Amino acid sequence: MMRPGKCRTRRWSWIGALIAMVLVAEAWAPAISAAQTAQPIRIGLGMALTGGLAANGKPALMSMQIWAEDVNKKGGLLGRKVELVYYDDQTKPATVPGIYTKLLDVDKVDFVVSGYGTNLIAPAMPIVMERGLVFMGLFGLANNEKFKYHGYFQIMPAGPNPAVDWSQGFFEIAAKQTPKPTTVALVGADAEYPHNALAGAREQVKRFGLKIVYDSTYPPATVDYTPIARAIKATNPDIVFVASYPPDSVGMVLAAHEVGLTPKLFGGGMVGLQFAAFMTKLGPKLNGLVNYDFWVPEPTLKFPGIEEFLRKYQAKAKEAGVDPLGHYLPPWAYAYVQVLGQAIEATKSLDQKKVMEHIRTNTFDTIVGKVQFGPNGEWATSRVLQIQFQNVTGTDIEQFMKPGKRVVLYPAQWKSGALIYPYAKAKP
Amino acid sequence: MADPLLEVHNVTKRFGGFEALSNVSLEVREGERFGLIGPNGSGKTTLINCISGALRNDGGRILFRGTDVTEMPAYQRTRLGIARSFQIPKPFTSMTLLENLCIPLEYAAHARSGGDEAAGDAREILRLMGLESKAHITPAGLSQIEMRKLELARAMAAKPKLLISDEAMAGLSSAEVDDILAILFKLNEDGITIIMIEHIMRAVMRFSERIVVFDAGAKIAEGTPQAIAENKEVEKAYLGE
Amino acid sequence: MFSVDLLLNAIIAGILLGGFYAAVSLGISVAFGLLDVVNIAHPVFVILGSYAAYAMNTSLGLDPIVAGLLFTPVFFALGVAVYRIYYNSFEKKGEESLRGLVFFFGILFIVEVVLLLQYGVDYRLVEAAYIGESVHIGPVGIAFRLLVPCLVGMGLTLALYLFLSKTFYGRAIQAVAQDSLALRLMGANPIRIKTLAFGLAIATASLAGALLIMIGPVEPSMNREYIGRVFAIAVLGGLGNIGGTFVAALILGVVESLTSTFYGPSWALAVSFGVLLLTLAVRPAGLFGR
Amino acid sequence: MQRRVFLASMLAVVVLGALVTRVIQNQYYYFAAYVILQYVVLATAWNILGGYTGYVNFGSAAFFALGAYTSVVLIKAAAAPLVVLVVAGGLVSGLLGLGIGYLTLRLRGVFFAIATLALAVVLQTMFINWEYVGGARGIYIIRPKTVPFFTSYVEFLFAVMVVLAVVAVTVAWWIENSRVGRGLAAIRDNEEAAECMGVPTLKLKLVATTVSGVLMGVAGAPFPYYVTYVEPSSAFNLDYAVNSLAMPMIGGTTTWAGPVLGAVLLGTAQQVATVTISSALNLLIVGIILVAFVILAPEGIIGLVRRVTKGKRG
Repeated sequence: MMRPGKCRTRRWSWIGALIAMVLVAEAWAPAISAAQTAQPIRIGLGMALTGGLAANGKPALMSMQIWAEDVNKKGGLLGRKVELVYYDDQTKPATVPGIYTKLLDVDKVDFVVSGYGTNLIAPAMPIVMERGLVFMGLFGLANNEKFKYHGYFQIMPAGPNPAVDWSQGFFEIAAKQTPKPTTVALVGADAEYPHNALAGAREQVKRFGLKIVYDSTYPPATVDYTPIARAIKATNPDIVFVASYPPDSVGMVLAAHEVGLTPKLFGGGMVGLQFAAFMTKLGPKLNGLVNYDFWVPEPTLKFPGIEEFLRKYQAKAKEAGVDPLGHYLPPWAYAYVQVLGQAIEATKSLDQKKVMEHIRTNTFDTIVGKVQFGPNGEWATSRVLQIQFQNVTGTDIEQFMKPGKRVVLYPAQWKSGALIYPYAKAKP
Repeated sequence: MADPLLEVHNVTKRFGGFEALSNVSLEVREGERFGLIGPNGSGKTTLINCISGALRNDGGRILFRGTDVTEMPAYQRTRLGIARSFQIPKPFTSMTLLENLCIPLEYAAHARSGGDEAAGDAREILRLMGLESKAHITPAGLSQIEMRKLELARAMAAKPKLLISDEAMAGLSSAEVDDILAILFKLNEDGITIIMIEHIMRAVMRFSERIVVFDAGAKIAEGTPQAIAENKEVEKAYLGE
Repeated sequence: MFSVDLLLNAIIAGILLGGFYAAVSLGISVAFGLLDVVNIAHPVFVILGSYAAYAMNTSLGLDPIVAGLLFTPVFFALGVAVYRIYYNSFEKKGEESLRGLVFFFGILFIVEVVLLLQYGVDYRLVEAAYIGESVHIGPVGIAFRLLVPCLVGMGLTLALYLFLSKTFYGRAIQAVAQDSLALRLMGANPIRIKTLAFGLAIATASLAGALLIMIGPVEPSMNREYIGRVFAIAVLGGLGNIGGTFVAALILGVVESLTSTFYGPSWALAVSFGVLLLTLAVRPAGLFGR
Repeated sequence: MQRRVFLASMLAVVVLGALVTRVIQNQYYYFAAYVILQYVVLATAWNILGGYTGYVNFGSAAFFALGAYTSVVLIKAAAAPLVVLVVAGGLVSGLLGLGIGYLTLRLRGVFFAIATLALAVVLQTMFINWEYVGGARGIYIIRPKTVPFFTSYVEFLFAVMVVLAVVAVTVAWWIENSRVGRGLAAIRDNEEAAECMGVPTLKLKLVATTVSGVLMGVAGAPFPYYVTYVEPSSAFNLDYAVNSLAMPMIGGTTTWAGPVLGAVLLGTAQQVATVTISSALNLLIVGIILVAFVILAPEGIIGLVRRVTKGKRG
């Protein structure tokens, strides 16, 4: 209450609270370091278990836990059990510095790996760099471009030049068709990934000598995508490249279907169409769509261990209420700790420098195939797949567990089928 | 005759298409007890709002002590010496009565005189109003009559030359009306000019030296209480035809 | 790339979108406009409606609209309960403005988290035969996914309008907005009337939620995207004015649609909020204010 | 006397902050304390407008982000030192504050709150489309490797936040105990009556919105160095709007101590929750505490304490 004149209020000093806070914080530390005597190898991370990216974060964490179980069943690493120490970063970059310093300074973990996504990897980078730690990254797009840190290794197979390599396959496929498509529409959400993907696509357009007839972005909160689809249709492009997040991927597919937007090639960078929830809801409307992916159950991509992993994952997923297929992120979340584990085993050491050196110079056999990192910590060569949805019938989930529905078109090494061209021909 | 303290020249106020005041002129002399009456919606409160600065008039001029205040924001008019009470009391609810009075003392009275002993002055005014014992409670604990007194007390704390009392007695008992009247008489004796807006005829007639009658946004009569009481126009305005 | 076809389609799409916006905003218009209850948690109730429709759709294969209608009594009861707490804790004490606002902020979080714990963060969708299909009339294409919500929104607007203007309780609600004393003289208990009206406002969220999940995927924290938009519409339409709210919803829908067709979708949201800011600055009572 | 005690304790906080950096090596505490202190500044800033003046700002995130993005521009264009960033961030957000101050001419209560919400959306859209500061893609801000007098940059950021928090609290304290603060309280209680009692309401509201804006901008200015990667959705996160409103409500809105207490308690609770219970419960905590407080302790903790001590006396 305000009191004018002489009538002033009694005051307290709350500094006490501040001091107490610091003291309490200090008191935690010894308690936790005492727990270290059991001596498992501890791997720390922050993961999005709530917030916007949790739909991916939860399955990712589950996959890492499957890895830890697998390893421990075989006796652990260097004869020691493996333990994951994780905190929920709430999909908020601002929580990340606190989480990683807590992991390192208070929990004193042996290794840290990243959470899921570019935004949540970036804030941890300065911390691991200051300390010279190995840092495995999970699906960050070009995180190391500015930092140029030699201890960072990113598992998503985007390739040495992530933003540009991302759409390489899509445009290469386009270029091979006759008559050669000439006009392109680029559209995507106003967010980090779509903007990067669109920037890469613009370079591809230049490289292949195409012409951009539409280039626009929309806010993630857009409700109705039909005006966008219609505006694109009005420019009559041969190719429509879409870089979108799950809700707008669905919006764009439906809107394109409704307004009759039928370019010769449609898709490219749509996140979300890899998940069971959307594939089963959109069903046959997906037919003909060409989109990026990292792993699909095609015969060309049967790497050792992947089926066993998916079996374990799918059994757990039902209970946890996460993506029941687990084709998109989970194998990679398994693989990035798998690489770390193999490096520890190979060097017989927990020394950051040694492990780092080993990861940089060796190839790893993982459930997602052979992994080799290039100088910037990205995959030495890109393995972004382009797949086409073909012969999707109805909306049952079983069909997506089998080959033939998502046919790999690119890269040639993994190709499992032929493109149905133009887009409209694949429609029922 | 004393100098005019307040001059209202041809004031007009419109709300959208509705003309709430049309071409109103009047004068209030220094030291006068001035009554303003009229049926509901006749524009009395609108005029008060224009004089105090809560509303800007669309046409005409308002002069206070010879200064044109037409374009002046309300708080500056208060500093010049126009203070008002509100028809529906608007106390500062989070503050004690003493603090309520400190606001105008600090912001209006002392902004003028440069004094700074707000609390002492506030106590003095509360004593005058008979609210002394409630100095340290918030307005939530006041009865209706006390609330009206606080409303007047706060206006007085602005140390006005002109006090506008907007229906300070509505809903009060006859004894309470006399109570408020006594206070207003006392203030007038101390040299404060008072404009009283009131529905209680007994009170206006007893208090005012001169009365202006409003109807439908225009002045229809002006004169002594005696003259007004006998005016046919006024009777028509109040009783209809 | 301007063409008459495109313009026509953009306007139609905007109107369709607007009809849906109306359904989402009506509850705010009643709660905020007529009752002076700043229910910023309204959009989270809409999301709750979406999940109710989702649950019915996946388990029983119910049409989302039917599910939405079925759940209106439940939502009505929920609204009554929330208003009871609100009234007893704030309105009765005359402290509603600031603290009431914060109260609803808290409710927003609680509902959001409960949904999160129950359904996780995955986007959810419903199935219905007409989703993804469209009808073409000359150059104009109309998606059922948007046509149905628009029609339901129109129906809801009409129903609410008739209820408020033709029935005793409706008129009592209108009266409570203006003068609860007069209402008491009419022999009605203003608190009962307000409780009824608030229950009704939340009941509309059940249906609006069903429409939302029909248009696109839904996840719990999505409600936040709508807070600004629904208030913009309610304010623009003139508080408590049902017809005005509908027109304002259409205007916002058309503005967004035109912006995203011709200028670039990136600015659609900002333009509609720009319209709101401008309206507030120039005419705070809204376009159709009393 | 009161003044001397207050200023001395503020000075003591700064000295303590400096001492802490000599004693504690564990970086986690700096990051955690930084976040809490940042909320002390934000909550205090919000309270100057919301608590003292009665105008609810839903757009705190916009002011915070504007401070952060001012830093981004200056780092990118001129590699300006942190002191310059803080001053500039404060200035730019202060200007925005002055702007919304003029909005209060026509908009009161809920309308003002909604306008601030709309403002945040418009501003966020602008930054999404402004490629120079990274647009929607975001931008990396590399922390300087070393700073004089501090063993790490994080310690330095922490120290800066200590100073900013002290400055913010001192400003709030000064306003509260000055004529300005009493005028603001009159505006909050009844704006019309305040104006008629000689309070220059517009002028005071402009002071409140500007000071509040400056402090929020100041809180956001070091953010790019804290998080190293700035993109609109994290800089404009609704969290900042919610917390800067919830913290004063929990602590108590009528005194400077309320927001400080609220920020320390809720901020610490959130920090602890982040590293203990890994689930949606964190959000639930904020919601339940908030609802419980507005229903059961509408005057916040400070009010509760007052009620208890009063009860004992009388």
